[in-house]
Amino acid sequence: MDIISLPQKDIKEGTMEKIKVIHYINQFFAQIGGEEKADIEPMLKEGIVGPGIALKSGLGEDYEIAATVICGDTYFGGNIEKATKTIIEMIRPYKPDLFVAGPAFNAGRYGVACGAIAKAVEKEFNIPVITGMYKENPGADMFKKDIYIIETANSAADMRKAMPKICKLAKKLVNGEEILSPSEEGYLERGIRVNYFNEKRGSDRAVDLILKKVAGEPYETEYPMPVFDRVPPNPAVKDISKVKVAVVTSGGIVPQGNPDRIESSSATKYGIYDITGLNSMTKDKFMTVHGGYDRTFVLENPNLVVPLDVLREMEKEGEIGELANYFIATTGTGTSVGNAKAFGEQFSKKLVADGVGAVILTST
Amino acid sequence: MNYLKDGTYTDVLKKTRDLIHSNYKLLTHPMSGSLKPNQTPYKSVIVTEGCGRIDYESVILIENSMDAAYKFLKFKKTPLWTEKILNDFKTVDLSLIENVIKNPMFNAI
Amino acid sequence: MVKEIERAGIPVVHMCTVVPISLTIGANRIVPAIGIPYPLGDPNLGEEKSKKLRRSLVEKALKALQTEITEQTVFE
Amino acid sequence: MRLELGKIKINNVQFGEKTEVVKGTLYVNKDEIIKLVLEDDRIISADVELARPGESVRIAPVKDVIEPRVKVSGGGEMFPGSINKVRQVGSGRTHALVGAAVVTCGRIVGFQEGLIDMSGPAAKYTPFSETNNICVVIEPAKGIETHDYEAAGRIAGLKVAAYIGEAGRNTEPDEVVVYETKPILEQVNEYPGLPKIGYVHMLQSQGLLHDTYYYGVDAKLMVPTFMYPTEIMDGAIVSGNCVAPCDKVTTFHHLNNPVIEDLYKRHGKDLNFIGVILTNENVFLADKERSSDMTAKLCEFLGLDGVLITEEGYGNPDTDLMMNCKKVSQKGVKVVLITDEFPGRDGKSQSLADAVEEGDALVSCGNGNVIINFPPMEKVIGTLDFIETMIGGYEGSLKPDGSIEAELQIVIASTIANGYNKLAAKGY
Repeated sequence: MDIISLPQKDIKEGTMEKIKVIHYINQFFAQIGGEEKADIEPMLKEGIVGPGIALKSGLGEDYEIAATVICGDTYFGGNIEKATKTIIEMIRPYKPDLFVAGPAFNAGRYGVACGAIAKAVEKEFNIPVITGMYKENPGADMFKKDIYIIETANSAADMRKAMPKICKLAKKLVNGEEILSPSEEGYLERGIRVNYFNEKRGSDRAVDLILKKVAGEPYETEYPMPVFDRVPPNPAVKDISKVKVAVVTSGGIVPQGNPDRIESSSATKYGIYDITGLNSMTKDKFMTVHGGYDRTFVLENPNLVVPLDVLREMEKEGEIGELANYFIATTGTGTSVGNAKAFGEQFSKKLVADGVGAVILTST
Repeated sequence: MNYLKDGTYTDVLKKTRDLIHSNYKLLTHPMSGSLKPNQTPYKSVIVTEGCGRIDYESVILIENSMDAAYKFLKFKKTPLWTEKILNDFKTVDLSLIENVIKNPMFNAI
Repeated sequence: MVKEIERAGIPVVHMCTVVPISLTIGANRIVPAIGIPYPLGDPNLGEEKSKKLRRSLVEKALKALQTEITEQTVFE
Repeated sequence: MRLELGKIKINNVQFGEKTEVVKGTLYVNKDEIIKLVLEDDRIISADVELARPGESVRIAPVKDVIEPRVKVSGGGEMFPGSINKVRQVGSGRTHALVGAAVVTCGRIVGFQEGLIDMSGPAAKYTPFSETNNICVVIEPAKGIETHDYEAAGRIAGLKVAAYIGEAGRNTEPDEVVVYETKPILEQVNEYPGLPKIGYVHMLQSQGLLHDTYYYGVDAKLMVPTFMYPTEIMDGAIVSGNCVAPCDKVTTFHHLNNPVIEDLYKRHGKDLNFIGVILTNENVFLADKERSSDMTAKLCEFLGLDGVLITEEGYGNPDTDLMMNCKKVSQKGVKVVLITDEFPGRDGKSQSLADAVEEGDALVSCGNGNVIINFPPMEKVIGTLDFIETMIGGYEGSLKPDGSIEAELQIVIASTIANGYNKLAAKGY
């Protein structure tokens, strides 16, 4: 199927001098459908669709929304590389000057898609890209370092407020104007440390800070340490002999040949690997790509990281209800496991959908 | 005494990490000295055998140090220094580690 | 990663060697593993004993999953 | 302990027959300075050059910077244990030639040190573009060992600063500031309603070119101790560190420690400044444990409500900084950290090599990895031969026209981690 719909007329015609914008939205905002339509493949429509109206009015007369790309969230999430490539080729003939994705608000997969496609477009065409989402959207943490993400509220009801902020920053990016701090422009902090001259010297500010801290008043650090947030523990499993158990590992265990090309440290992706019918992690089928330790022992016996041999026994003995027919693997040293928030969210959805009731996470 | 003749700064850290993973404990900081990992080609680290278990603090220190080293090397590789400068780096590395060995406490631990 | 699994509502046990890191990253149920080059087992003991050790660790992990806790807990 | 610091404002420096201060101009006798420096046979030649604010001058490579001071009364001499007898200082009266600075330059080793621009866009990053600088350019004797030469250079700078400081002995100061900290029980009772604040001053102490001296004691050999804040103003602490230019705490910065100054400014108004705890930054991990334990113990013992902690350097010292932060916090004492940042060229990586949850109040002294451009200067004091091997420099840093492209960390004291400057970094 040819999913690349080329423009029907010379795209230059009628759009002379205007700044060309491509807008990316999902199936929901394109009013195609909700979850049941989330698997639609990328398509391109000329001109404005859905929230593009607000985008158009915010950007003003000098801008023209040349086309809108629509893609289902599930399709994008499951086919990131393919979907990205397709969309890049779809918009290439338009020679866009600006790419706007979303905003995605609190929709997780939509947020990830907006971030991923915006980042890819920036890399491919070297043009300004922008999106918007709620700060707890997993796409925010994943992409805020790479692109500008305007912070929105957690529902689409915020569209009226969010779009003008997106337009304002987008115009500054197009015009090459100086981008001010996150609080001034409304984007999520990208974690880029930029120098400036404060009115007071550092020691003076430190005295202010200690006096506030000692007095029990609110105070703000100038450099936040890596976040150490907490999630309360879930209730215990009532009876593990009736529950489906899955294994997740950060120990980098993958099938021989590493089909998903998982990186050897601080991986940016994960793999889901089938173990149907296997009674043990044999060294001819599995290996580790982890670069963070001496791998000799684990290469010899991958059960040392994914304890399939004993879990299968326990499944047969009825000690556990059932073992999931796959395990999930990524690579991380101890500390960076904490950063793998975004894909943790993704695969947790799958675990829930597959009825997994308990997880054993192994790390080296 | 383990001398990585053709090794790099990160090779020393990796070797140190592997030792720590087999129950060695760090005695000196892996990033001793203010020289950044992409400046000096010389690095000495002292570890000791046998607390019979993994030393957590050593693991965390070495991981942080490796992260930091890769960060610097990503942006700029260690230059190929002249013999004279290499000697200076050697002198400083030796001085850092000598001060530890000379410490009367060192042999007691 | 461990927090995201927990957040999704699935009880999770973290089997890891460096407990302080596990505490730092916010795991709630923690079972200490044997060593970094061989977390679940000890090849130096020979295959049979190593596997036995692995089984006892996994049993400990399952027990942790079936234990009610209110804060981060290390199951030694 | 009570110190009157007489500030003699210097707004110009000239060569003269006699080393003296006349109406805000400091005259220095070049020959006498050279003679003084050459007393040490480890130094084979020396020269003196002057650099004033606004001039088209670049100074490199810089070893140390020292403010000329003289002890007028109260016992002891400047820099006790380094160039004068070990004797308690910090009381009585001291005169400082504010606006003047002795800058020692010349190569020590092949990679260290940094530069000072007296004008142009890079001048704003270093406090020494605003001082009238007496630059002492030294050359080592052949075959001399690095340790010896470092010591010779350090001593030479201190001697010259003390010699020039003498010119202020009988000069009427423009301003006299009185600093006083009393013995602990009296001090606590003096302002019972105010929070008791202390300062944990971490001294660089890792080894050659990474050393600091307290009354002549190598800081890596000491255990944490208490210091009256005024002691430092008489040169009780001397820098022997010349490895990372940007966060180097020069002897000038010890004499003019900004944390001590700013705590005194609010002393008796918003807070009760109890004193300074000196500790070190050793490479030996057992030393780190011991020093941080003792630092926390002293904070507790002194009954402090809060402390400011400063460090010198990156990497290894970050571990000491975090250990101090954690252990002092665990004693129930509130902590604020002051440090600079190295988040990589793109500014996106972790700024520090270590982190603890307790480090929730930190003041930033700027990002040392930022690349800046230095236009050519008409005059160079010292040499630009080592620019590309200096920290912050790299292959191709020095352009044929004498301009330089390098990381900010090449500039002396540009991101000094004690809060002396206004430079800071924030998240974008």
